[in-house]
Amino acid sequence: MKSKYIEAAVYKNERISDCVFRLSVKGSFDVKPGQFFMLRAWDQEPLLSRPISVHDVDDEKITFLYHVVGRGTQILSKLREGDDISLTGPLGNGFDLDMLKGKVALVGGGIGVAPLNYLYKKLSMNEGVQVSFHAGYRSQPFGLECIQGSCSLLNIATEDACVGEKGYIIDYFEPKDYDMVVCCGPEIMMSKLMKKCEAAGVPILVSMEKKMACGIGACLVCTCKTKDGKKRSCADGPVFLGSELILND
Amino acid sequence: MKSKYIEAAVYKNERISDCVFRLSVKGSFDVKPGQFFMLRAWDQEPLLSRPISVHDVDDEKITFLYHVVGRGTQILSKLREGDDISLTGPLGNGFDLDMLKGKVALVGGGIGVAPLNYLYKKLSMNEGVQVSFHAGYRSQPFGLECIQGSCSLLNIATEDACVGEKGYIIDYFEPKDYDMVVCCGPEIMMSKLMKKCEAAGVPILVSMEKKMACGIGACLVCTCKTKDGKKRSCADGPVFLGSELILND
Amino acid sequence: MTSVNICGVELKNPVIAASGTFGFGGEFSDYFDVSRLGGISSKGLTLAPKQGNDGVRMHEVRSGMMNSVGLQNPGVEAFIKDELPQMEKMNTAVIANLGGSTIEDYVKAAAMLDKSSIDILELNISCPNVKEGGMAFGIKSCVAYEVVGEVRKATSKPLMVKLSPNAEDICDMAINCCKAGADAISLVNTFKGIAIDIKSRKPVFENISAGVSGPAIKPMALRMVYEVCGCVDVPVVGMGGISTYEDAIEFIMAGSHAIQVGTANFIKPDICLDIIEGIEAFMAREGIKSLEEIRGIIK
Amino acid sequence: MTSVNICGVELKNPVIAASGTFGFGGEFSDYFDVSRLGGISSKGLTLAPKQGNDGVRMHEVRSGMMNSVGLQNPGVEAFIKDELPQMEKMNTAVIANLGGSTIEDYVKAAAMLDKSSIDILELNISCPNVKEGGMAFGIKSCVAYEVVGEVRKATSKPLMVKLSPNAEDICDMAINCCKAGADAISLVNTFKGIAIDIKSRKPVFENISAGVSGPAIKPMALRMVYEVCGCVDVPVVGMGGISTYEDAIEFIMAGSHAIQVGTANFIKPDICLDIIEGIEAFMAREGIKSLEEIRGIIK
Ligand SMILES: Cc1cc2nc3c(=O)[nH]c(=O)nc-3n(C[C@H](O)[C@H](O)[C@H](O)COP(=O)(O)OP(=O)(O)OC[C@H]3O[C@@H](n4cnc5c(N)ncnc54)[C@H](O)[C@@H]3O)c2cc1C
Ligand SMILES: Cc1cc2nc3c(=O)[nH]c(=O)nc-3n(C[C@H](O)[C@H](O)[C@H](O)COP(=O)(O)OP(=O)(O)OC[C@H]3O[C@@H](n4cnc5c(N)ncnc54)[C@H](O)[C@@H]3O)c2cc1C
Ligand SMILES: Cc1cc2nc3c(=O)[nH]c(=O)nc-3n(C[C@H](O)[C@H](O)[C@H](O)COP(=O)(O)O)c2cc1C
Ligand SMILES: Cc1cc2nc3c(=O)[nH]c(=O)nc-3n(C[C@H](O)[C@H](O)[C@H](O)COP(=O)(O)O)c2cc1C
Ligand code: FES
Ligand code: FES
Repeated sequence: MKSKYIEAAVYKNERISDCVFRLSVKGSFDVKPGQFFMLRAWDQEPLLSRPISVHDVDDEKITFLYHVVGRGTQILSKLREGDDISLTGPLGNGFDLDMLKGKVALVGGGIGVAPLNYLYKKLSMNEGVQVSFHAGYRSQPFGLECIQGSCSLLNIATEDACVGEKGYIIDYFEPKDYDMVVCCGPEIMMSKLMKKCEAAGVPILVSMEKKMACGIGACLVCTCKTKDGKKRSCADGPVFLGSELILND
Repeated sequence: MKSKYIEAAVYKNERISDCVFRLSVKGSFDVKPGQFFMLRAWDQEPLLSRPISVHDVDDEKITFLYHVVGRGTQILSKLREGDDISLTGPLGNGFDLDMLKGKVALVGGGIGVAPLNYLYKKLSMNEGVQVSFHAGYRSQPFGLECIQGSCSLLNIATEDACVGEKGYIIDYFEPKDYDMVVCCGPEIMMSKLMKKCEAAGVPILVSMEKKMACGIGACLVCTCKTKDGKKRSCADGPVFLGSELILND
Repeated sequence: MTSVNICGVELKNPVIAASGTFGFGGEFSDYFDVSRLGGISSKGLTLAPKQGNDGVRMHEVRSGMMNSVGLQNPGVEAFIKDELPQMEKMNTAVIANLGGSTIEDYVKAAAMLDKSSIDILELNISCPNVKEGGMAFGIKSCVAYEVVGEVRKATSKPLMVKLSPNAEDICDMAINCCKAGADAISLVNTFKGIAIDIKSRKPVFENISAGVSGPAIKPMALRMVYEVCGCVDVPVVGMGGISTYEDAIEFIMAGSHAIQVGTANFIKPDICLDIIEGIEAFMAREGIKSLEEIRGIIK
Repeated sequence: MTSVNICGVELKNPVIAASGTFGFGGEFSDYFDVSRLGGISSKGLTLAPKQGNDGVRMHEVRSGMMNSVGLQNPGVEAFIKDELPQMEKMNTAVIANLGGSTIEDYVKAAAMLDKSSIDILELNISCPNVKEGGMAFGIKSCVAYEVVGEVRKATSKPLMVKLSPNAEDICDMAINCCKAGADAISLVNTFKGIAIDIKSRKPVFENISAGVSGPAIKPMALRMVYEVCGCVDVPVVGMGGISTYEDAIEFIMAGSHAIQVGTANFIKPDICLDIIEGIEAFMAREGIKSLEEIRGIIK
């Protein structure tokens, strides 16, 4: 789908846990899992739009899952049905579904499950793919709409042990059983998992979150270091092969 | 009443004509007619709060009447019941009721009727005062809640002749019949009426609208020229005797 | 412990209300206990009373405002007689902000203030709104050197020189002011800007340019404060767009001993109190005992 | 008639996409017909390819942003080979923005571009993000004079020199660039600012300072453009915080022949089109036949 700038109306915006909201916008969207939109529901301030991944898409709407962390997401959280919102997208490369064959593990940390939900939905339609889902949270889980009740293997860990194992999900996750790992979460989590996968010789795809200005590949503020030089996480990513990336940590 | 900074909740906000809204805020306020509040219903942008006159006060709420002209008033116009709003005030000198004795004419132009409504209400409680009301509008009249049905003499002029006389209200107004004239409206209207009053030897009070930053007398950006030097329209005004003022043109 | 010492004057805390935005303090006492402030810098004074500029004096811009007040003030004599007694009672450091358009006027006014009870003399060499002189003192450091040196001779009060961000070279300017005898440096004053009314096809302000202040200028102001802190040894009082305690901490981490809050006073009349309490809470949270621990820490 | 002529090059309209904010144009063709633009200024080029700065490259501030990209670009050779052919097809004026850290590099790169099909060479003497050299060229006018003079010798393309707002004296700078052979002046580049992460107690950017752009800088940028228009005879291309057609008209009324739109492209990808259409509508409403009628009208 060609990326567009769209002015639309909020379909629904609901709090689903302490600081996490789910926002839907009416319309028909053709999007790859792992792609994102630049959202804007304000006029002047903050200056920039906010990159948010696609959490789900159906025939009549697109859904985002977001964590309220600052001014932009705070404004999003106050949206009510019918309010104006603008979207630029879909943006980014998204996950390459052709790479995801055999036994695939999706590993999400916190709000990182947002894009994995839609990836799961797409993958589970493909034959020859067995998907398992591994999600870590600080406390109460969220964002598993497409997964819960459908996924044959769902592991959850929470730091406060309120659901599932106690602690970090990657401590309960063993890459070697899989053909491919996909991870989206805090950079420190992705970096640790990349090492684990490297050691196990299992390829991993990660979705990078860098601060963005344009979101469309023009300004070069969102680059990450790869073995092939600096790449734009908005246009060349956000999905990168772990083996390409050079993370600081 | 000592001026305060108050965080309050919107009681009601309704459109009453094309670009004119009426906003009420719950609370108990002790305010003189002609005083104003600095209103703010946004966080960062625009930077400054907006000065709005008191349109009405009753036991449980304060009411403002405002014209949507730019970004600040636009944000005000979107407020819904229960939304946050902050008010600093009451500010300014207000009308000196003791000066308003005998036959008093209140002359308002457009949104300039806003403070006169409350002035009328207060004056009409005083004995020995006969108040007449003269209001000019571009088109449909508004803001006459306390006046209509109560005021023995109400003259209206509209530029499109939709109600009352056609044209400008001051062209239908003759100061010489009155002991005192009070005017609030565009500067050009006040300036013309001041000249008319001067010629007729009738004293006039006008309410000045200058751009304000602090609203409380500290920054000196809102001064107007008087025979006694520059005075702050927020703290020394907004109400001035016409004979004090030196208007341009 | 939020207290700080600026050229021998002990401030309760580093938050000073900036000149021209806080009148002589009285206007704000309805809204909060102004004795909570570290200090108040008076409306800019001049030797003779001034009526200030004609025409539009204020224009709002994105995250900021422009002003062209032009140093309207009652003059130093009336200040000492009518305003200072009240300011003294406010139980906070009293800073007299002094502007001028000739060296003679500066010196005469400084000599008068020297005999008054003010705590600090803040020499404004930067007001861009007075046509003659006002601007020039703050642009070229050799000119600043001269006026600061003369004022230095006229007063034994702690002398804080307030720099303009429009200076050609802010570090050179600060160094020269110190050489000429400044006990402290404050910066920044407003940035020179213009605005045009496209309907009338005329500049908004009669003087064409006016001074830009508010959050919009913060990144530039902070940079200048950081640079000046790196090149002088006297205490630096930073300002420019501070509207939250986080902003204040940034200026302190850049090296400021104290900070001033200007335009933000117009956002919420008791914002200085929010900033003071925010700094206190931040220090408690981060286990900071004295602001010295974080002052200039980014260096 | 929105068309304007900048040093012999006819632009359809005065709206140019600013360097570093519009890539090489291709990224925006999904969102609007980029041939509607007056011109596109390329991402800043250098002789050799550059990977740009490490660490955080962007930080949002009130009504603006700070960037520290550090001239990441494929180098002039790759630009000519891989990017220019596409840019040519965009049917708008192609401006090559050239940065550098030594005079030799500038001259070599200019000579290569001289043989290419670009319409205008925009010499960026102002990028504050490259540690060595980049800053200095844009601060002192004598240094600028030298580099502009050398580049002038290396090219017969129309030469537009882009000034930094951090210059000591913006008029003196513009005058010197013209003396050295500039056919046009563009300004402003980003303002030098800093930001501090108070949690980590470190500067946000590895280079400590970074460039501030966006609506926050508009009043200062407009002032500088106005001043430069008053002291040089060549066409001036103004920019700095333009995000609406009203902003663009202000810059034109201050004397700009054309304007550039930078950071605002990130607010809405087709904002340049809004600005172009806004200018057209304004001209129609006000009965303005040619922008010449209002250019510099406030003087
Ligand atoms: C490709 C991509 C996809 C994302 N998908 C999601 C998602 O589905 N759900 C979700 O909750 N969040 C997502 N994020 C993170 C989200 O963009 C930030 O949380 C959001 O921008 C914060 O804005 P704010 O104004 O609330 O916070 P502030 O902290 O006030 O923002 C300040 C600045 O930092 C940037 N910023 C802050 N946090 C981040 C971050 N984690 N990543 C990138 N930039 C950041 C903002 O965009 C802004 O420019 C994604 C980020 C990227 C890059
Ligand atoms: C003492 C006083 C009482 C007022 N009472 C009322 C009232 O009861 N109802 C009402 O509708 N309006 C009233 N006004 C005018 C009102 O303040 C402005 O219409 C409002 O500030 C416009 O803000 P904006 O953001 O919508 O417009 P913008 O044009 O975007 O505002 C830009 C700037 O100009 C200032 N400004 C714009 N118009 C005026 C104006 N007419 N007077 C003063 N400043 C202005 C704004 O405060 C702001 O700083 C009053 C003004 C003053 C000074
Ligand atoms: C309305 C107004 C009046 C000012 N008057 C003075 C003054 O008289 N003397 C002075 O030194 N600075 C004056 N300033 C500058 C402020 O003290 C301060 O240096 C500047 O506004 C930057 O800080 P801010 O962004 O916090 O406002 C004035 C600023 C404003 C907004
Ligand atoms: C991300 C970014 C990258 C930039 N890169 C360049 C560059 O390579 N060369 C240049 O001359 N200017 C560069 N600039 C400066 C802009 O072209 C422009 O001069 C400046 O941002 C001010 O305009 P604005 O406020 O409209 O953005 C860059 C600006 C931004 C925001
Ligand atoms: S955000 Fe502009 S290139 Fe990625
Ligand atoms: S608005 Fe500040 S003195 Fe009147």
